[in-house]
Amino acid sequence: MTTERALRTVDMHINVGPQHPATHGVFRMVLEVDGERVAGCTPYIGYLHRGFEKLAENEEWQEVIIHLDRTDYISQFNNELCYAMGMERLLGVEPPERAEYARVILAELNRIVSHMMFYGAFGADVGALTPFLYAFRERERLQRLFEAVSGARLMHFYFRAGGLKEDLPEGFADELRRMLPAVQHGIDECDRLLTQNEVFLSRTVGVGKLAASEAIAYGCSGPVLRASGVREDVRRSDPYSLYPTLDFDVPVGKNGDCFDRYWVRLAEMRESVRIVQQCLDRLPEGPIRTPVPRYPHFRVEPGEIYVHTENPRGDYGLYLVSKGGVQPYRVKLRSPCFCNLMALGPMLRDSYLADAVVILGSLDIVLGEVDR
Amino acid sequence: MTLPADIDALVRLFVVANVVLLVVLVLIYIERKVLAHIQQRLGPMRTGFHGILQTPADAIKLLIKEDLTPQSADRWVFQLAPFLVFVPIFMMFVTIPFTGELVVRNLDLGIFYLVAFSSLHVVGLLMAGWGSDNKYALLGGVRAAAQLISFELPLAFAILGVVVWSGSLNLKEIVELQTGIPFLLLQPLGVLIFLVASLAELSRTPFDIPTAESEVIGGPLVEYSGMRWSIFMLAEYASLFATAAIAAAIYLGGWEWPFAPRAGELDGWAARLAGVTWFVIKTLGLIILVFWLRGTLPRLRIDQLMGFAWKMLIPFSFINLIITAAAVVYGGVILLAGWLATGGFAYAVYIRSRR
Amino acid sequence: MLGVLKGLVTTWKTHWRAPVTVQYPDERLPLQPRYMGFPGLMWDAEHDEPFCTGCQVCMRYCPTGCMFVEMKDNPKFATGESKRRKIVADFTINLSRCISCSICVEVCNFEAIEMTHHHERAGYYPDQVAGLPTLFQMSADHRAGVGQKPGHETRNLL
Amino acid sequence: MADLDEQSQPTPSEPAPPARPVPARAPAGPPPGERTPVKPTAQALADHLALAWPDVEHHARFNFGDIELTMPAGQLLAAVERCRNDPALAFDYLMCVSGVDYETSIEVVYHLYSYQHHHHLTLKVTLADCDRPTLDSVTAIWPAADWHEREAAEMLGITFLGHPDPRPLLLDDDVDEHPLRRSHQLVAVYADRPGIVEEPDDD
Repeated sequence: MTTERALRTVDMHINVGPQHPATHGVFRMVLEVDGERVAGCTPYIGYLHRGFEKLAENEEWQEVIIHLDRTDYISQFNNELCYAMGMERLLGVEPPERAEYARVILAELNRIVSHMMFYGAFGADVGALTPFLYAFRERERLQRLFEAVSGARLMHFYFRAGGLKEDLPEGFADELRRMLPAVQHGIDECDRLLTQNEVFLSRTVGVGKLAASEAIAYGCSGPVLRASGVREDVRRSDPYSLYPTLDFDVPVGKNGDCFDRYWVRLAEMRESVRIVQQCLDRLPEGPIRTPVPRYPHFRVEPGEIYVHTENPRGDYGLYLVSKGGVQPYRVKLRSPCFCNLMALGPMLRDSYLADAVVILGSLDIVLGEVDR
Repeated sequence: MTLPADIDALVRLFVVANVVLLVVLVLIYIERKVLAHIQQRLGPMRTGFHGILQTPADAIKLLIKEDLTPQSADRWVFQLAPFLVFVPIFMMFVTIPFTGELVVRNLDLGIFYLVAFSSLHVVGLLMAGWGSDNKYALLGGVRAAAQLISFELPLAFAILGVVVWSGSLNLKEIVELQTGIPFLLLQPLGVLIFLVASLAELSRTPFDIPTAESEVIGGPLVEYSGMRWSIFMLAEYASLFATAAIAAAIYLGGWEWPFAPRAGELDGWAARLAGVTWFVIKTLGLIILVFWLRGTLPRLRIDQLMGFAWKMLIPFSFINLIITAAAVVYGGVILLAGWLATGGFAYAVYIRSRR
Repeated sequence: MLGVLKGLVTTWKTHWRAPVTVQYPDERLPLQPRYMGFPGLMWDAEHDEPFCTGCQVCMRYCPTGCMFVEMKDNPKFATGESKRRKIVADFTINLSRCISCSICVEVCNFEAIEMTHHHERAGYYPDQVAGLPTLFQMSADHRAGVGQKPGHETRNLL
Repeated sequence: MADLDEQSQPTPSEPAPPARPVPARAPAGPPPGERTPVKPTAQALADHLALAWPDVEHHARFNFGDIELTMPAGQLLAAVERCRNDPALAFDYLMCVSGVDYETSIEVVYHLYSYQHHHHLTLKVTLADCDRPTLDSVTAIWPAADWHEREAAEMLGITFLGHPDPRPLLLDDDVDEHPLRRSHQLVAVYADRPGIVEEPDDD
């Protein structure tokens, strides 16, 4: 009896974040650990809450785009595309063909940029220094292109209802055509550095398994869901923009572990390059904006719409309610990271402390979008 | 001119101590530059020519920084820990030979002495982890204890292979046996195990688990600042230098191989200079290999690391020892089996990672 | 071991490539022509007065509320030198708050404000406010450096 | 921003903005959502619902090609259970739970999707009591509703009955307002004008 009491152990609570190098921003979780083993996890979010939905109710329809840039601040073009599509459907206008192509090109390039960010951060999570720098080297190429297109490296404010802010810069297509092999090469190099590395494999294979049924139950989407073996992509299942006419595959994992989530994203980058290549070959000349009323007169008819796109992080949905004014009545963002993060608890079951970091990294959260 | 033995030892110790400090500064600079270039960066560029004064500047900054002790820390344990890490590592330099003559004391039990001292600094790390009164530090300290003690065994057994083959624990004699063929070629499995185990002993990537940045944010060092932190860093790089020097001596032929001065060809200072140059080149090559690995590899997990030590390295180091012992008895050809065993080791690593 | 070796070869190869980073304040990567830094006010050289009439539309649309604008009667209108009845009296932008979103440029009816290439305005004070002279100077610098025409096509597209 | 507009109306002497052609509005008629053709999957779903749901009180309409059901709060649990478990519906993916404050009532909107049948459904519940809106939690059916409901609870003040973990999610624990209510006013951001600090700089 006495020995039992003397040997009784108490689980230790570790506060990870919001200022922890591995929490990808200001996410905080309290881990209950028994030695190195994680017994429980309580996530806390909201450190980056800016009230985007309230701000959107107080701003004009088109102005809201700048706030959308700042939700998922790594895949801005995709966010803008989602909102612009929502406005267009409510307005009943179609963007011109050139604008559609430009949007798809930029959104797919943004997917590469975003997955590169994942690659780098994930490398840092498993303890490698170099992937981060390689990823940023590759990102930089595309960021400079984005700067040439929209004038900003991150907060683009480039897609509008009915088209684009302005035409693509001169020589954009040629520049991108020149750049694509380099991008492809960069992806291959990142692949070579990490994918077959035994240390990396032993850290990721079989870690943080998420069964398909669980992933669906928690509303996971994007690469997290696909890694669990569900072939589901909004670009295919609820097609929008040009995606029905484009030829691309949806990579799917088998085990739903961290390695599969990594591999799916790596494969998606290659698919994005393919999509961009196809769009570049078909990029037409022509107008880039369907005329819509200018700012004091920009009104959207009463109605409501749920519009969603396949963002790098998953199913990015916007529920827009219009009451016919110059401002949206309600904007609700269904943020993919927010939903993916709900699955963190079940994924952390029976993992190690070091795995907790890797699993969180494999979800690829952006706190700007989780907290909004 | 010969000094009295005691004075001579003190002078040599003084020289070695300063050389170690200088080498640590240089090593930090080299590490930053090597990592930077691996990552297509420039690294330190501003202080002096190509940032060459960056490390001295950092050292001065660390020295004049406030030395903080957390209020709830176990004061004595916390403040003593850095010295308990540094002193054993520094003691190793007593018997590390730079050439046959440039050594503080060439001990007959040199290797025994080195192995003994290289396992002592774990006490300091454990004290740092406990004394900081920080959960991350505690985890890091416990990780350090587990890791360092486990990897002592394969490290010692790998070195035993050399000892058995050469029949001596004296570093100078071991080096002099390598004028023809370095032990690198005779003990391939031993070299591999030694490298892996000493990476783990040094807590370098991929085994930097006790101080893992993304998990336990620096582990035992998390609460240290200023002077005490810099002593930890000093100890880390000094032990890196010591380990590389030992490896260069026992596996790469130290100052002898491949251009051992034939009798009468070189003598006096020229021979010493050539010897030191060879030694430094080999040591530096090994150190750069460590930096290169750091720039390439991710980090293992603690349970995988322990499994690796107990299930892979120790059995294979036994195999190495058995092969070497057999070679001593039945003839050197048997050493070729070491190469086969190395292949088997590589294959086992491959299989393990895919489980 | 093969994967580790593959990684080592990759890092070895990149080691010999030229670094991609630059020494920032000494060396800068070129900005793209469309780059949006902080907004500056343009100067109407023809009438020797600003284009801005102080109508406050940018101030109303600014999502961070970093602008403050005041309007006054234009003395040159009385003498017939200018057609602008009103002119800007005061214009301040809190650059610590500005998010370089270009909404002010797009809502301006007089094409009086533009996004300059100035972006290095980090300072020690939480309220780093630029007044009229600074804003004119920023625009003039930008124009001298890049030579964008006042009628750059990005305006008035919101 | 509407009220701010009135406060800072430009003075009448401001030159009128140059007239620009305003494109013709879309022709008047049904709301935009009903002009979009109905998706085939949605039509099939509507047929099934008309047959199989006579006991659930609901109002159905098509919005942007997808079917949308409005029902009173009491019907929700029965409806969602059927949505989840009816093999012809099999809505396994709860995409989004949104709360909308319409000032006279509060609406909670569920966007559903089925991975099996690839069809969408929008469920709407209207809560008439704006002071104490109360609704059953659907977390037992879709774990995905967990955080969505916590968010709606703190942002709009809706009480979700049976929610396993009703702590605030994004806001501080001591915030007692509900920011996404229409009655919650944003503070005008430029109410106080900062003093001018002209920095001594090189340009």
